[in-house]
Amino acid sequence: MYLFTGKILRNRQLTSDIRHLRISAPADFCQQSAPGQFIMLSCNDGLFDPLLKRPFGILNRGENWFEVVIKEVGKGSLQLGEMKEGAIVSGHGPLGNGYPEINSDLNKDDLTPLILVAGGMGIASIASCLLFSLKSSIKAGSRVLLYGAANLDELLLLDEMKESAPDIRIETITDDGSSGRQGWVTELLETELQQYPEALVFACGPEPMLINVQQVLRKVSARGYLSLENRMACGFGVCLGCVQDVTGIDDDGTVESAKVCTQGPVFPADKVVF
Amino acid sequence: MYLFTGKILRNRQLTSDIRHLRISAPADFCQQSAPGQFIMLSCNDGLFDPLLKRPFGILNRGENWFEVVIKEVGKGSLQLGEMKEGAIVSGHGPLGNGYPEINSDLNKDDLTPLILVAGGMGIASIASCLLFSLKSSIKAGSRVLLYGAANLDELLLLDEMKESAPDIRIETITDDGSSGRQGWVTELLETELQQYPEALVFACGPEPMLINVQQVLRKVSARGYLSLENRMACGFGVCLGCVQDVTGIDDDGTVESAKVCTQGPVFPADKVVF
Amino acid sequence: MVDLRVEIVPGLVLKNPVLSASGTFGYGREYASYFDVAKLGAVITKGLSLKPKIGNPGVRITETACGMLNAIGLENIGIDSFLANELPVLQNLGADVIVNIFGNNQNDYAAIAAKLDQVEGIRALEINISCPNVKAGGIQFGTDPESAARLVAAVRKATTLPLITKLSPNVTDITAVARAVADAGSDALSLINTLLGLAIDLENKRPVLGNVTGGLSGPAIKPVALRMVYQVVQAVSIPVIGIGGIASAEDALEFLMVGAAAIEIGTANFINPQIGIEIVEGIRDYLDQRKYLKITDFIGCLQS
Amino acid sequence: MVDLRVEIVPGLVLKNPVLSASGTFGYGREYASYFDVAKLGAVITKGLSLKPKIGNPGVRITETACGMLNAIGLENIGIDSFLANELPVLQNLGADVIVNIFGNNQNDYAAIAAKLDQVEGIRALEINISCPNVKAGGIQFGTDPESAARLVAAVRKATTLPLITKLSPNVTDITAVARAVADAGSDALSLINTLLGLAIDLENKRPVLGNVTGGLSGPAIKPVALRMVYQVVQAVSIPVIGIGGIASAEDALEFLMVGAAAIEIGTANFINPQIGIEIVEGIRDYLDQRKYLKITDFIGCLQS
Ligand SMILES: Cc1cc2nc3c(=O)[nH]c(=O)nc-3n(C[C@H](O)[C@H](O)[C@H](O)COP(=O)(O)OP(=O)(O)OC[C@H]3O[C@@H](n4cnc5c(N)ncnc54)[C@H](O)[C@@H]3O)c2cc1C
Ligand SMILES: Cc1cc2nc3c(=O)[nH]c(=O)nc-3n(C[C@H](O)[C@H](O)[C@H](O)COP(=O)(O)OP(=O)(O)OC[C@H]3O[C@@H](n4cnc5c(N)ncnc54)[C@H](O)[C@@H]3O)c2cc1C
Ligand SMILES: Cc1cc2nc3c(=O)[nH]c(=O)nc-3n(C[C@H](O)[C@H](O)[C@H](O)COP(=O)(O)O)c2cc1C
Ligand SMILES: Cc1cc2nc3c(=O)[nH]c(=O)nc-3n(C[C@H](O)[C@H](O)[C@H](O)COP(=O)(O)O)c2cc1C
Ligand code: FES
Ligand code: FES
Repeated sequence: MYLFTGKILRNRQLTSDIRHLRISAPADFCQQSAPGQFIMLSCNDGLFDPLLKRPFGILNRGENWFEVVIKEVGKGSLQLGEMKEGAIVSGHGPLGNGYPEINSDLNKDDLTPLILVAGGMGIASIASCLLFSLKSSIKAGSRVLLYGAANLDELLLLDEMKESAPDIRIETITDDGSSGRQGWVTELLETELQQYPEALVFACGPEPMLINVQQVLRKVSARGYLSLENRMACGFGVCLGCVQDVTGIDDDGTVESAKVCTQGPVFPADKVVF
Repeated sequence: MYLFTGKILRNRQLTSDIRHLRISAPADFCQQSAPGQFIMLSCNDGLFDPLLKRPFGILNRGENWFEVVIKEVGKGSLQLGEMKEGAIVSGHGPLGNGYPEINSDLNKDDLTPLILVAGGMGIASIASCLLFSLKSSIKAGSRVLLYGAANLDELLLLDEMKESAPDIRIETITDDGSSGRQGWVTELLETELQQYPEALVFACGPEPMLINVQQVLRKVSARGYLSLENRMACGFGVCLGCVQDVTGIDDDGTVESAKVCTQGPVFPADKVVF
Repeated sequence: MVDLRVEIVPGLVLKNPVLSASGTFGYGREYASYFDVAKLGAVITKGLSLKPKIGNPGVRITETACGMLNAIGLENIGIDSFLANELPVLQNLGADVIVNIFGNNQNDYAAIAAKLDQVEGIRALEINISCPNVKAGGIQFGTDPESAARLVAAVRKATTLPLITKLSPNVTDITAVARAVADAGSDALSLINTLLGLAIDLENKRPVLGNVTGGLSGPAIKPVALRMVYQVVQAVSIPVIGIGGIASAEDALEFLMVGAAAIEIGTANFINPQIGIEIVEGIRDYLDQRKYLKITDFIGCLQS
Repeated sequence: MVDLRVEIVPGLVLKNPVLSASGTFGYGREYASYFDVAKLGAVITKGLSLKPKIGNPGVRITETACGMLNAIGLENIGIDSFLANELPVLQNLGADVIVNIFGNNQNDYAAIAAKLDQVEGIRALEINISCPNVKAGGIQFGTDPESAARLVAAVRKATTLPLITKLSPNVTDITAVARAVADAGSDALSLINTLLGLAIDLENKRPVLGNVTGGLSGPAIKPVALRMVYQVVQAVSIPVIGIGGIASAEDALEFLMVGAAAIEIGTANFINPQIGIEIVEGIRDYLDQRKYLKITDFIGCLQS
């Protein structure tokens, strides 16, 4: 974990309220960041409104920079999203446990099929798998991104993901039918799991979607991981603000509470008790 | 009085902690601003730290802009001083009563000699007389600026003032002797008043200096005005936070409290009770 | 368009629930350059006493994190000057006027209430029993249910005007004081006044404020204010007016949702002199968009 | 270089006056990745109870203006697990450990105090009689001087460890509680715990927090905390530890100037995990620059 200040290197507007930022960072931080991990960010050093840092998924990283996508929903994300190039941010990360590492050796035949499921801003977490780990390990057909959003405009980062992982199959679905079918992304998941029942599923999105994903996985006894976004004060396990009921972390099946920030944000799908 | 948002048109660094800002403003605001008046400024709309607007003297104004000099002493002035071109500020003004209008008809022979006295950041208020009202009404000799500061570097806006009022005589004095004599600006005032006992004096600077100016004026029974800088919450007369003891506002000589924001910041020197 | 009228006391119907908090709105006239103050539910005056009061010496205000401390010390022009010079101005402006009063002792309170009893153009009295900045002026009444009740009963006898008692947050159990003054005949309650606080001037090794301590107001105190309004609304059956850190229509709506019959805007007036009217309009827009016909359908709509 | 040592209780000398506030420092180990926690005056643990406690359901934290509300509900691993799994880690790290305790009733408090009495490596107990988020856990003790005194007397009997009693700010007169627990045998006091507050989720028409109300902490409460420390320092002769909104060395110095013997850092730890050590160093630099030889010469140096 690193505490550092970085500079805004790029601030690209994706939609009216979504920004794609590239921020400078120490090489060690970049190296250690893994898909599904997150960073706590603030940009008002010395002032107390907003007070707490805000958690954002680490979307991508290079040698001396990382990227985030920020949807402006309140004062913290607004302030971060409106930063100009050259502005300074404080960062704390990489935090949490990301997605499990998967077999990415293309030469092996038993490459597990992988289904990535993103709903809305959940893409920030899911895209990290494509942008900085699976890059070259996609086998046509066996790996797919199912991506649901409100409408065509809200489907983010499609070009970046295709460029980074050209062989990924992407299926979109929207609330209003403006891209792909009209419907929920979990409908796509059901179809996909019929074809690849042995697939591993990574999902991130709003809680109702995750609940749905969990049900779909249970129905067909598929394996998967959910990335949660509980409210966080600290992000590193000391405030107990972000806890989520889970079963059997100690493998005895009883319900206990886990810290999403340090034991998650990615949890085995069957352990999360919504 | 206007409530408006303006854009930073220019931000020039005068010293390590003093900035000279030009900010866009409605024409009416600019027209109505007079030397010695002030404006309340903030630049963090929607956030509450800093909470209150901060008062700054209106240094200069054009058709659609005004200028301030800001010394960065705390979080509010720091935030304002660090604003980049294009950033947005909220303004409220012009507020208060500036310096009295003086005879500026050069053709008249009885032009009252005027002595301007500035200590430190008091120049922000005093310079406004030279930058936007006396411009062309300086008769050589009869009008002088006495300007004291910590050192040479802290003597601000000299070029601007000379350009705007070429005939003004400027005498400087510094704490360390790096420009002009070493000493207090009130020493210069005493000398000057010996020569022009009938002069009118405008003074702005830290309270100890103003107390001194008041004493000097009393000693020779000279007329003058002091511009005060009490802490302000509202700036327009509703919080009673900025009051100053004064005598005889109602001309009966009893001590009462005046609101510096609306009854000042410029007061007849003999009325202020320190 | 949604009907914003609220009835604070039988007979005291305000055109909307947005009032100015005492001590943050002068005597009203300063705001007339910024908006039509007649459009507020009511203007509540700076706290007034029988005689003029000069307030505290030294530094009176200082900013804190998302708040400010004040120790004005209830400086005011006195009730006579108010009636002669300020009330007519407010009436000319068309404002609905509520007069905030305080005294050194029970008799003072009763005397000023009696004096205002038959005055044309005063809609109600707000009794300040909670100013933390002066020994007189309330705090000693405001923190003890029995003294508070005695005071309110005395004022009650002295006037037929609707009485709003303004409560102090510096207490263990605000519902106890609330119940006591309700029982003593207060028609409504307003809360909270400021929290007692201190700021230190590190370099000069002394308190920033001339009065040492001061009253904390502004957004910083909103969570405490909301909690107390929530508690008091459940504890009494008279209307409660919410105060504390309100700086937007959303803030105001939160207090109304919790059950406040109206709200007062304090510190936010200093930052934006037009905030009063902006909040009236913001509330209207919010409720219109959600198809409310009357604001009273919204008040108290918190689910639990 | 200035001597930063402070004696909290005869025999309890801390290397400096900067402590971590309970509930904001976990059990200490998480911070070891950020700085050497042995460099703090002491690490105060999350509040511990006899049995593990699962805390409150639903949303537990929410940000407010310059502050935050929490309703964690005293979730903790229980004293046995602490002694078995956490205390050894803290000791390995070289930290001076103060254990914060609470119970459902007086017997619980006494039992946990007795249990810790002879444990190696515990420097003192901090008794939480002021958590606003659970019925048990103190608030009912913390707001009434007599119950508070009875509780402290019971704990006093159960242990020979130095006792620090942590006071609630949600009271009319904090000096009354302070005096009562001092008389009952508390060796020192710490204050303030959180102010009780409420946040509303406007769109969903319900309180944000699962527990409805929560405890307000952070810079927003600093003025209230400073005021209470100022009052209590004058009211009792035992040492007072200042807590509330401390986020910089200057903040810490203000509390020390007012007379606090030490300070605790809470919410600020969340924003900057290294703030503890930065404040230790900031205090040292400040006092060195001003040529203080010992910090005890600075403590209480406020002029009035
Ligand atoms: C592990 C994790 C990863 C995330 N990744 C991203 C991302 O890549 N891109 C992105 O746009 N958003 C992401 N979010 C959500 C993002 O943190 C919130 O949108 C943001 O904190 C809102 O802050 P605000 O000040 O704008 O809103 P406010 O409503 O003003 O925030 C108030 C408080 O609530 C918290 N909060 C509010 N909404 C959320 C939320 N949906 N989730 C968690 N906390 C919330 C804030 O952190 C803050 O403490 C992530 C959240 C988590 C927990
Ligand atoms: C009428 C008037 C005109 C002024 N003109 C200028 C100017 O042209 N240029 C300039 O640099 N400064 C000027 N000042 C001083 C300027 O307002 C303060 O330096 C500034 O408010 C400090 O704010 P801060 O947030 O940086 O400091 P902080 O110390 O964080 O401020 C905390 C609070 O104290 C008040 N405060 C702090 N220092 C002062 C001070 N010296 N005077 C008044 N209030 C203070 C702030 O306004 C704020 O409310 C003027 C003050 C007044 C009253
Ligand atoms: C500068 C100032 C002066 C005040 N004067 C009075 C007063 O005279 N009488 C009174 O009842 N309350 C007074 N108050 C308290 C406010 O009316 C209000 O209760 C308090 O500020 C909390 O609201 P806010 O957070 O919106 O400011 C004053 C507050 C401030 C900031
Ligand atoms: C998330 C959180 C959890 C807390 N848990 C405890 C606790 O278990 N025991 C306790 O005595 N105080 C607890 N507190 C109170 C703090 O120790 C401290 O008194 C309070 O937060 C004020 O200090 P601050 O403003 O620096 O945060 C907690 C505070 C927070 C924010
Ligand atoms: S966010 Fe603090 S413990 Fe997870
Ligand atoms: S600053 Fe408010 S009355 Fe002058």
